[in-house]
Parts: sequence; C-alpha cells; structure tokens
Amino acid sequence: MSDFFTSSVLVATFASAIRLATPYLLASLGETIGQRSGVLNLGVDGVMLLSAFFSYWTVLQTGNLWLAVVVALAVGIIMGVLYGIITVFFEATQGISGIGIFIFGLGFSDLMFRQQVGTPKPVQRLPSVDIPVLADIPYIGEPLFQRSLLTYLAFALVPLTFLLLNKTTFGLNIRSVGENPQAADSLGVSVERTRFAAILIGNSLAGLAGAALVLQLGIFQPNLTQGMGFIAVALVYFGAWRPLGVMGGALLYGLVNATVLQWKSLGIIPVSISDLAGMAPAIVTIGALILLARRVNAPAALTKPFSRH
Amino acid sequence: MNDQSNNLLEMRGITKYFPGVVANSDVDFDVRYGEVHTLLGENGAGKSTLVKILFGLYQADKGDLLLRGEKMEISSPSDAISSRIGMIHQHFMLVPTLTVAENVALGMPSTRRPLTDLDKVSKRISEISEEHGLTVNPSETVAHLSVGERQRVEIIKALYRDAELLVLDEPTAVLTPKEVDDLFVILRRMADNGRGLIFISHKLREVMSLSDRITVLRNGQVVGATTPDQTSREELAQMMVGRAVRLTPDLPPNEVKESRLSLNNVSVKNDSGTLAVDNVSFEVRAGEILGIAGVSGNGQREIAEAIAGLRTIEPDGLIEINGSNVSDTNTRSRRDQGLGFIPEERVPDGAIPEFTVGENLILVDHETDDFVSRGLFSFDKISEHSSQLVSDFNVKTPSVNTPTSSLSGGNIQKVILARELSASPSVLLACQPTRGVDIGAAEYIHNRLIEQRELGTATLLISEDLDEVLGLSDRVAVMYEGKVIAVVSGEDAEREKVGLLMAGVTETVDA
Amino acid sequence: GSDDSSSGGGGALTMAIVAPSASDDLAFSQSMVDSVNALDRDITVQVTDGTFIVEDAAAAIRGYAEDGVDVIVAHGTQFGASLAEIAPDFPDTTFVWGTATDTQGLDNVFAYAPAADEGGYVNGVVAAAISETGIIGVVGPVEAGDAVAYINGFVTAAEAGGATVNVTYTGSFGDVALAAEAAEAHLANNADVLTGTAQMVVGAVGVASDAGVPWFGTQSNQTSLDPDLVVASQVYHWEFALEEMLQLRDNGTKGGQTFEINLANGGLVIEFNDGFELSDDVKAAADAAIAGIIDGSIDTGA
Amino acid sequence: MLNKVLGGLVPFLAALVAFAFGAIMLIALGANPFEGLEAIFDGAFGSGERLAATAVKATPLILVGAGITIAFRTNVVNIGGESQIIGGALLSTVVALGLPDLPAFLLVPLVIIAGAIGGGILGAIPGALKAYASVNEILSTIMLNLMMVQFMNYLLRGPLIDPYELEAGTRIPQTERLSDNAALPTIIGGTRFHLGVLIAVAAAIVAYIILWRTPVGFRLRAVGHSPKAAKAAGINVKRNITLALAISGSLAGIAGAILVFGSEGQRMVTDGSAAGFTSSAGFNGIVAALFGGLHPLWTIPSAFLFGALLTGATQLQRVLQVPSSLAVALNGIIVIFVISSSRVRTWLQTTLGNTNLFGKEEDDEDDEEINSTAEVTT
Ligand SMILES: Nc1ncnc2c1ncn2[C@@H]1O[C@H](COP(=O)(O)OP(=O)(O)OP(=O)(O)O)[C@@H](O)[C@H]1O
Ligand SMILES: Nc1ncnc2c1ncn2[C@@H]1O[C@H](COP(=O)(O)OP(=O)(O)OP(=O)(O)O)[C@@H](O)[C@H]1O
Ligand SMILES: [Mg+2]
Ligand SMILES: [Mg+2]
Repeated sequence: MSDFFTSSVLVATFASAIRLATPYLLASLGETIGQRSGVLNLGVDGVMLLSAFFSYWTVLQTGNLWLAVVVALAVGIIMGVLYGIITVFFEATQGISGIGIFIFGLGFSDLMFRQQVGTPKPVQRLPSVDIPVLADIPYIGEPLFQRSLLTYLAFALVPLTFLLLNKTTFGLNIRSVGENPQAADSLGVSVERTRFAAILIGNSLAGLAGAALVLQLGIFQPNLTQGMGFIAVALVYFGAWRPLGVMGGALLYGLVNATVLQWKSLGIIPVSISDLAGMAPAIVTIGALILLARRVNAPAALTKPFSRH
Repeated sequence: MNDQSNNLLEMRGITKYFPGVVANSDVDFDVRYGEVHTLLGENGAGKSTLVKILFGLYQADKGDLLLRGEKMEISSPSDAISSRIGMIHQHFMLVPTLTVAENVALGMPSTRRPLTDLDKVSKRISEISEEHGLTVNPSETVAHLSVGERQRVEIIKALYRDAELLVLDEPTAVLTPKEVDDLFVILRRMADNGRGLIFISHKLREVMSLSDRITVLRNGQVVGATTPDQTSREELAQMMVGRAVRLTPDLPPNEVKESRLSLNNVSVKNDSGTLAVDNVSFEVRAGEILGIAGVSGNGQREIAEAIAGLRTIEPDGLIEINGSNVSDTNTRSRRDQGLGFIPEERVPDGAIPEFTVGENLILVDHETDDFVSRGLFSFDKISEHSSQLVSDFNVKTPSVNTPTSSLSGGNIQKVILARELSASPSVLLACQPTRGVDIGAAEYIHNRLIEQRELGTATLLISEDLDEVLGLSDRVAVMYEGKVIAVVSGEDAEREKVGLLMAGVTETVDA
Repeated sequence: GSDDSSSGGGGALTMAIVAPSASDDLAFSQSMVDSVNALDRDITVQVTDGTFIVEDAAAAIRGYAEDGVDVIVAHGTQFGASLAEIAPDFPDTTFVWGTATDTQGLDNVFAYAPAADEGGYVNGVVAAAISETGIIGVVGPVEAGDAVAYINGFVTAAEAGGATVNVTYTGSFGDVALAAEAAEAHLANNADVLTGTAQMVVGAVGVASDAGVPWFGTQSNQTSLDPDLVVASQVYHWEFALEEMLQLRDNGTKGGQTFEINLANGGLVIEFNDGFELSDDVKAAADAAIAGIIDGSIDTGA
Repeated sequence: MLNKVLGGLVPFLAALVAFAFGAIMLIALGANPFEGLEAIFDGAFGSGERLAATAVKATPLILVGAGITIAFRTNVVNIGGESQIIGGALLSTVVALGLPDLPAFLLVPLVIIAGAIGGGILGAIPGALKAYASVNEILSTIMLNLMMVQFMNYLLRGPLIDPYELEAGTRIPQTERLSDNAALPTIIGGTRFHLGVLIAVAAAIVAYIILWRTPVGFRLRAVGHSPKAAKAAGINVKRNITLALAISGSLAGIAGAILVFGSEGQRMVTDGSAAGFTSSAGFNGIVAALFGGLHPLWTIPSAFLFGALLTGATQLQRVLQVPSSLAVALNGIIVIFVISSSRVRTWLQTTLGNTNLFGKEEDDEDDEEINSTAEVTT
C-alpha cells in the first residue's frame, strides 16, 4: 500500500484518471445539453464508435490528426441530424431510438473496420501539449497541464457548457424546452429547433469523445468503446444535469478505475480477486450517489416528445 | 382608433373539429379597443379552443380572423406575439425552474446576444410592476411563487411583449378574492388604456363586475351576447346551461352525530421545511360540513395532504378517523378507514389523464371483490359500475373507454367526485371541489355534497371560493398563517367578517 | 477482411473455420486462420468468425457439415458440447476442436491445445535479461484460458532471471482503453518491459511504443504493431498439428486423437523481430531456454 | 379499419426500407443482395431445425422484452437486462451445482425459479434504489451491467470453475457440465426446440395478463402514468416502482436460466464480456419490446423476427462470407426505421382523411395499446 502513496505513482494515477475521464467528460457534457433540452440519447456509444472508427481511418489514410478530429465532429453532426429527425420530427420514443443508433453504430463501425482495415494497425496518437509554466508545477503539472488538446478542450467545455446553459438565450431556450415545452412554445420559442440544435451539439461532443478515445489509444478495434457511451449517459444522472457535477462523475469514475489498475499493478489487489476489484468503479459511483442523497429532479420534459396537438 | 371599425379583433365563422367533437361551430366574435369582452360557457363549450385558435396554438378548420381590420394568418404563437396578442393560459405557461426574469425574457430578443440581458429585463419588469401594481421579485424562482404571484408573472409576460389584445383564460380560477380584486383593477386599467381584453371565467360575480360585453357559447356555438347592465347572473346562468341554475346552495337542517375526523395539535411542515400548519385541532362530525376558509398558502394544502396521508405530521400531533389513530398510516389504510379524498388538483393528483374514464373510476377500489375474481379483473362488472357512475354523475363522455384526457375539466372533476362519493365515505376531504368547473356542474357537485351530508358523511371542505364555503358549511374554520384563528357557525358567517378573518384580522382588533 | 482465401480449386479439400473472435484479431482467432492458410495443400477455406456464442457457432458448424465441407475447425473450447451433438450426425466429416485436451470419445474429432507456457517462459527469459529496472509489467485479460498458461510461464522465467513481475488482469478481453491504462500503471511503477495477451493488448502496445519500452507478444506475430519495439512473439503454428490430422484423414482416420503444439514439435515458434537488436548473450539464453524446454530440463512452472 | 391496416403495414414497410439499406450495404460489400436475403431467410427458416434455432434465439428476447414492457409501462427504464440475465443464470447454475441429483421434474422448475429470483434481485436493486434512495435507474442499471460481468467472470474462473479446467490447465472460465436433470427437455425431437421456448411464450402471456387483467398491473400502469394520482388513490408508489423492476428483472433472469439449461453446452461460460454470455439479449430484448409496441404479446412475433435476423446472419456470413456485423448494423437500421414509422403512420392516417385521429375511442383495448407506442415511454 505504501508503494501507492509515492508521489510518482499518485501523479501517474491522477494522469491516468484524467485520460480515462476525457472521453466520458466530452460525451457526458454533450448528453447533458441534450437532456436539458428534454432529449434522452442512449445512442452515445454508437456515435462514439462510428466517430472513433472514422477518425482512426482518417489518420490511417492521411496521417492528419486534426483532419481526424474534424471527421469525428462531422460524424457526430451527421448522427445528430439523423437522431434529430427521428426524435424531434418523428417523435419517436427516445429511450429506444437511441438503442437503435447504438446497435447501428456497433455493427456499422465493426463492418467498416473489417472492410477497410482488418488487422489493427497502430496510428499516430494525439500528442500531449505542455502548457507553458503550468506544466512544470510539481505534482499537478504533469497530470493536468501535459495533456492533449482534446483533454484541455473537454475540461474547458465544463465552464463553457455552464455558460451556454445558464447565461445565453440559447441556453435559456434549452432549459425551457426541457422543462416545459408548452410554455416555451407559447412564447414563440421553437421547441423543434431548440431540441434539434441541442441534439446536434450533444452528438458533436459524442463524436469528439470517440476521437479522443481512439486518438489517445492510436488504435481501433471493433466495439472499442466497450459501453463507454452508456457510462457517459449514466454520469449525466450522477452529475444531476450540471456540467460541474458531470465532471465530478467523470473524474470519480476515471480515478477509481485508475486506482484499481495501479493497485493491481502494485499487487495490492491480488490476481485472485481482480475481477471483483473491477466492480469498484460502478459500486463507488452508485455508492456516492446514495451518500449524496440528492433529490434533484430531471428536466421535467425529459424523453417527452413535444407536439402542439 | 381604427377608422373602419372600432374592432381590434374580428373572428368570423370559426369552426374547429376534434375527433368526435365540433369544438367551435361557425363562431363570430369580436373585440373592440378598450373593452373587456367576456366569453362564457359551460365546460367544454369551446372557449379555450376559440382563443387557442386566436393565439396560433390550433388552426381553425374554417373561418377568418381580422386583426385591426386586416385579415391575418396566425399559425403559431410567435405570429400571435408579433401581432401583439398576449395570452394567459388556463394552465400556467411558466417554467418553474427558471426565475421570473428568465420566464419573461424567454423567446424575446436579447440586447446582448448571444448572452441574456436579464439585468435589463429585470429593470423593465420592475417598471411594469410599478406601473401596474404587479409586485413580484424578478430574481425569484417561479417554483417558489404562490399561485397569485405566478398569475402576475403571466400578466407581466404579456405586458412585457406589449400585448394590445390580451386573452385571459380563467385567470381567476386559482386566485383568492383579494387577488381577484387586485387583478381586476389592473385589467380595468389596461382596458382603459385602449387595450382589448378577452376574459374567460365561470364565476358570474366576476363576469358581471369586469365585463363590457359578454358572449355566451354552448356546444361550440354562440348562443347569445349581452352586456352586464342588460342582464343578471341568473339570466347568464340560464343562457349558458339552458335551464335555471340555483347559484347559492341551500343547506337544509341536518342532524349532526358522532365525531368522525379529529385533529389534535397537528403541525405540518411544507416542502421547504418550514411549519405550514401550526398546532391545529378540530373535529368534523357525521352529517356535518366543516368549511375551511383562508387565503391560499395559509396551510390548507398541507393540512389536506396530512389528513390524506400524503405528508407526515410532526410527532406530537394526532389524527383520528372514526376513532382510530391514523397519524402514522399511509393513504391506503386511511381510505380503508372510510376516508374519501378529492385532491385540490384534478390533474395530476386526482385523475390519470391517460387512463380511461372507467379506469379512473376504479383507481381507488380496483381490488375489491366486486371487480376482481380469482385474481383477474371482471371487465363486465367494471364496465357496468362505470357506466352507472357516468350516468349517475352526468359525466359528459362518449364512453367509459374514452381516455380521460379528452374530457373537459369539469367532467374530469365529476369523474373524481363519482369515484370518491360512490364509495360512501364516512369522512370526505374535499379540496377545491368546483375549481374551474362551470356553474351547472358546480351546482350539481354542491348538491352531491349536501346529499352526502344527509347520508351522514363528515365532510371537510377546503375552498378558496368564499361563496362556496359560506353556502355549504355548517361551520366555517378560518385558517391564517397555519393556524385556525376562528371557527364560526354557518349562520353567523358573514362574507365581510370571514373576509377580514382571512386577512388575519380578529375581532379584538378595532376596525 | 475475413473473406475466403482459397489456395486452389476444383476437387480440392474443403475446410471451414468457426472462430469466436475476429479472424484478424492479431490473437487467438487469427492464429488459426493464418495456420490454415499456411497449410501446403490444395484447400478451399471458409471462415465464420465472431461466434463466441455457442448456439451461433453450432449453427455455423452444422451448416458447413450439411454443405459437405470436409474438415471443420471449431476453434473454441466452449464448442465442445455442440460437437458432441453434431459430429455423430456427419461421420464422414472431420471436426477439429480446440483448445481441448481430449476428443470426448468421438472418432471423427481431433483435439488440439497449445503449451502456451513454453513460449511465455522463453519470452520471460529474454524480458528479464533486457530489463534494466528489473521490473516487468504484464497486461492480461481475464485470468483464464491460455492467457494464464502464457503468463505463468513468463512469470516463472522472468522471476528466475531476477526480475519483479507485476501482473494486471483488466477483466476484459476487449477493453483497449483499460489495457492501455494498465500498461501506463506498470510504467509508473518503473516497469521497462511489457507483455500481454489477448486482443485488447493492442492498446498496451501503443503505450509501450510511446514510452519506447520493449514488448513481447503471443498467439500471433505482433511485430506489425510496432516494428521497432516488439522483441519477439510466441506464434501458434497450428498447421503442424493440422497437417498431421489431414494426413491421418488421408489415411482413413477421421479423428480420435489429441494434439499439443509446443516448441518441440514446431507448433509453437518464438518469432524474433529482426528490427529489435538483441545481444548475442540474450539470444543464446533464449536458445538455451528453448532447448531446455524441449529436452525437459526446464520446468515452465505452469 | 384503415387504422388497423396502416398499423400493421407501416412497420412492415419500415422493415422493408431497412432491408433495402441492407441490400445496399451488401452490394457495397460485393455480395449479391438477393443471395444475401435468401441466406438470411434460409438460415432462419430453411429447415425445421433452423426454425427451432430461430425460436431458441428469440426466447431470451421474448422474456427480456416482456419484462421491458412491464418496466416501461411503469415508467421505469430497464437497461439492466444484461445484468439480470447474468444474475438469473448464476443463481440457477448454483442451484444445479448444489442439487444435481434432484429428479428432472423438480430440478427443471427449480432452476427456472432460481433464474427468476436471481434476475428479480438484480431488478429489485435498481428499483429500490430509485424508489427509496433517488438513484436514477438508468444510471444504476448501466452500472449493474458492468458489475455483473465482472462478478460472473470472478465466479466462473474462481469458485464455480470446472475442476477439470484447473486440472488440465486449460482454465477456460466455465462451470462443469451441469446436471442433465436440469436440462430443458426438447419438445420437438431432432431440433433444439426446448421447453424454454414455451416458458418464454407463457411468460409473455402472463406479463400481458398481469398488466391488463390484474390489479397488480393496474397499479403499475397507474404509477407509470401518474405517481401523484396513484399515491393520492392509496397506491404505494415506491413499492410498485421496485416491483416493476423486480418483475422485469425476473423475466430476464428466467432468460438467463434458459440460456444455461437450454444450451448444448449445458454450462455457463464467459468470454469476459457480458455479450459473450447473453449475446446482448438484454439490449435486443428492448428492441423486441419496442417492435412489439411495448405490448407483451406482440413482443413474441417481434422477438421471433429479430431472432430470425440473428440466426439468419450466421448463414449470411457463412454463405456469402460477409461479416456478421452487417446484420447488427441492419438490426439497428430496422429499429430506427420502425421507431420513426409510428409518426408516419399517424400522418398517413390524418392525411388520408380519417377523422378518428387517435383511433382510440371505439377500438378495443389491445389495438389502442399497440397503436400508441410513441406515447408510452415518457
Ligand atoms: N386537443 C384536443 N383534442 C381533442 N378534443 C379537444 C381538444 N381540446 C379540446 N377538445 C374538446 O373540444 C371541446 C371544447 O373544449 P374547450 O377546451 O375549448 O372547452 P372550454 O370551453 O374551454 O371548457 P372549460 O370551461 O372546461 O375550460 C371539448 O369537448 C373538448 O373535449
Ligand atoms: N413522476 C415520477 N416519475 C418517475 N418516478 C417517480 C416520479 N415521482 C416519484 N417517483 C419515484 O418514486 C419514489 C417515491 O415517491 P413518493 O412520492 O411515492 O414517495 P413517498 O411519499 O415517500 O412514498 P410512500 O407512499 O411509499 O411513503 C421517488 O423517490 C421517486 O424516485
Ligand atoms: Mg377552457
Ligand atoms: Mg375550465
């Protein structure tokens, strides 16, 4: 145990937590925006898989990481348009149409991978970018300020999402259509347009999450996400639809995971119970919620299709 | 103002179909500058439908709409808003989680795009507040506001958008008498400033005092138009319902028997944890109606929920139903003890809109042997029972299999009443039993309550309609700031005296 | 992709592979597909992969049998029970089943298993020799199957070579991100050589690449993942066992025997990466280990 | 009448459009789409044996789907099918390991009941967490899915592993072959069609009866539509929320038991992932439930359809050598199209001039429930 409390191991654990948290954070922030507008998207995992594949494929073909990020964003937007049409215009049951997107993303990314790539080939990974001065701060410099640009973006999006939701007219519209679309409609706010826009933003961030995941790893595999998108959705509930809370959830989840891995590596967790230890992130997340004992209400119109008739 | 005619609004030949219903049939309706034009009619007569068409929420199947003399297409609320039409809906159109300023700013262009300009909005709200006497704190979250305050926010929203034609669909249904008086001062002033107002209400006293003109709808058709000085409440009632209606209930003498419901030192906290009911004791006896009068927000809701078992009481208190202590039991067992409960809000508390009328009628007693045999529902019996109740209570519905959501408010209320009264409760807790209900239905409900009293039910009637409380109650308890500050017998209860008590003025204070 | 790769036509032998994961996973499934394709015979090969679920695999196996395929490889232990049902219905078909250590008494079933601990041992010898910190990290999936054998062999050798070995089982065969972080954790704990097994290790190899840390592979040749840092891979050359089975079949024996691939029979091969310089001492130590395992003087500890 | 025709036709058309997409993908992969369709059809229905295989594949989907309808009708989302399947499988496996000698007529019902209990517990946990601790069920069911995989892996490679696997050193994480007395008897000889299929169909019928013919279901639906009204009427909201997820979970748990005792392997085995054991029935069951309009009875044919697609996919891959993930993608597309189609149907109904827009009033109860999918899951 004492091995764990050495500065270098703690720093590494923290850095690992930040890396693990990055895709969750991006996807969860996107889902937060969508849910605040009243739209549940269970398809995050599928969007992440598609964007992860296409951005990986872009790097494989062009070697251009930034193009890959743009491609991921584009995949997110395309899936957002699709999801927007299904949920906003066709008023489909959201919980389930999201699962449709998930299944499609799972199958299609796998199919494309086998067709276009086959055997996993490593590609360039996202470089870490040191932030001048801050990167040299002992202990926190490495985990916090020697990360990739997508990680910085993910964390920068926390206050930005807060501002978007709480300080802009668009955010006001989002919150109102998520709580009482009839009221928003009666004031001339287009519920359809607002939700559609929120879905687009949400899916774009899911797209970026896929890029963050695959470009941090530098390799793709069928079902690369292993259900990360679902965890991202769960973290929105953990964070009670607040960007800061969502960040807390992503960090907690990442930190428990990273700690468990460190402890396995150090032999603190014996091999015989390594699977049991693998349950820790989920247990801690639920446990934390029980202890917090919050009664935060979901956006009142969450999952409810709106129509005037 | 307008040269051609004095009409701000003209609706001609408006017709609107809903599945199985003609909600408006060839309706002509107009509003002049500077007048309050009242729409009157039974539940389901088509009043809301007509004004929703005006506001772009529904599209008329036939008919024309002229605004300021010009033909207009209004296909969405934003069209209506930009034509300076404002609407205060029958159900509040507020986002409870947002602040007053945010609710007002919603949908309006901001001067600081893309950011909101809530400071400016707040300032403007304060100006409007001052100008019209509509006090409200712009930075307060709407969820924390009283019903009256919410109503004010709705009006501010319309004024903020500079509405020239203002529609008020039953704005007074949930207001206290004082709030109604205040509102009317504001509305009158708005009309005097040249705005046109459409007013909808079931309360004839209000209609007579506020309106310049009155149009009466029945079954979607205009059946008459008049002015207050040419008519009377009785005549209006006759026009609406098509028959004579007794406006104030008559309470025949009745024998009062044993205590059925008793509260002893009951204190209850509200959702924010402060004491809403403060050490209240009273009892209601068989064959008696005890009315609770009070301005809303003085603990009536909490005391009702405490009696119904929906809210826990503080440890020292005691609630007994038919002599047994129910303080710690749940709603189910209180109902088993003979409690009937008509909640304050039909939806979402009293009925399930998605359920059929029949299902709502068995919501409480769905598990009795009458309806279940060998674990399974016997639909024949349920259907028989429901049809009986529908006809007994005069519920206007195509069938017992109709989803309750497509019934008018008054008819939903009748469904709830039918359910609760048919169980022959020994104790009946009736909260706002006629809120939003037309006079015909209200008369009917009052008669049923009186009938129940004659059958020996102990009724606790909680209502903000002072006429109703005074007309129906053997005794009237006045609640003020969580306490029962006076109990007067029905005969001694005069409007003015009770009104003063409701404002917290007790007799010892010199007038 | 996973499409057919025929090495002949006409009246040639037909073979089918039913494999649990992707046929190009650089691991278990690929090892079999590569091996069949490496057979020096006139064979038409069909592949159904991604059938971990026994029912799916059974449908495919039966389908191939009904189509008259001559030799069907059921490449997964869990398919055994299905074979017991299917094989008796198709006495002319040869079923090849592994990894397994017996044929369930079926006379048209051959069984096969790898001695994965042997390659693990050789890799471990080399790993301990090139490690400077003396700490080696292992990234495993679930503590099961041939992963355990490989890792046990590796640990035995590396510890004998004076190294400390930290083993992490991530709990998943597929979670690449977790495998990458497990590798990171090992690096944080001063490991300077890494190895691992199963398809999710591609994530860990990426971490090794970035850190410039040598990597040892198993099941398939993983040199393509990093031509500079992959030191050696233990590769399953099932074709040696397969060839023997086909010969038996040619001679009328349709099954009933069990094969192990190991260093001795050439079924297991330690494929060194020429791109990674190893000193002669180390090479000699590896060769000694191989020889020792073959002659039985070394106990791999598995 | 028009409503009913459209009601049946539109999802069918949607499925056709989805298949057209599948054909495009096949062409892109260089395969003949007609051969592809034929392969799927042949693989799913080509022989009695394959029909039986399709029915077996549909079995867990029916069970999970029927459970989903109960949960969704109570307005709780159950994404925890995977964990509940695993829970049911584990408990029934333990029972079979513990009582191998019990005669079949006792052991078979016992393992099914154990499955129901195991799954029920894993449903009741998120239910109780939601009702009594305000933990959202989407979060808790997702987390429980993750936890149960690890727990299964732990048990199957540790306490429950086949001793032979340790002895032989192969260490496949699987139990020993479980007692034959627990095996679900085959109903149609020479095929895999076993008792589990009938159990699933019966369970779906029971779910239907519970929901619409009993006071229990009445309360669940009341809570689903309006917890406040239910509460004021004296219905215990918390208990019913817990109950809904418990029932939903126990049906999934039965699916878990059937996956073990209806399999040829007659044992539990893991590849380390949940899907390796469940073949994602926990998710596909949701799809089946949706496809069936969140109606337990319609879940049966709809699960059969998806079962057909899944079995057909094996044949597709085998015959045309296209990756089976094509079928997965197709599956997703079908869901997307069908889910979108209910609005199209409403639109068609109105534009074709049927004034009875909602088609509710005089239609019988069942018809209404099928037609109103889009309104249900609030
Ligand atoms: N959206 C709708 N769908 C179907 N029918 C409707 C709808 N809205 C109103 N109706 C029906 O149209 C008729 C008129 O309803 P409307 O709401 O206009 O009545 P109202 O006069 O406002 O009644 P109340 O006094 O109860 O508010 C009623 O029969 C009602 O059931
Ligand atoms: N509208 C709703 N939709 C979904 N779930 C709800 C809803 N309202 C409440 N719940 C869930 O049901 C739980 C129970 O709510 P309820 O109001 O019945 O509490 P209670 O009064 O303590 O119940 P009890 O009757 O058991 O004493 C809540 O914690 C919440 O998770
Ligand atoms: Mg109305
Ligand atoms: Mg009304």
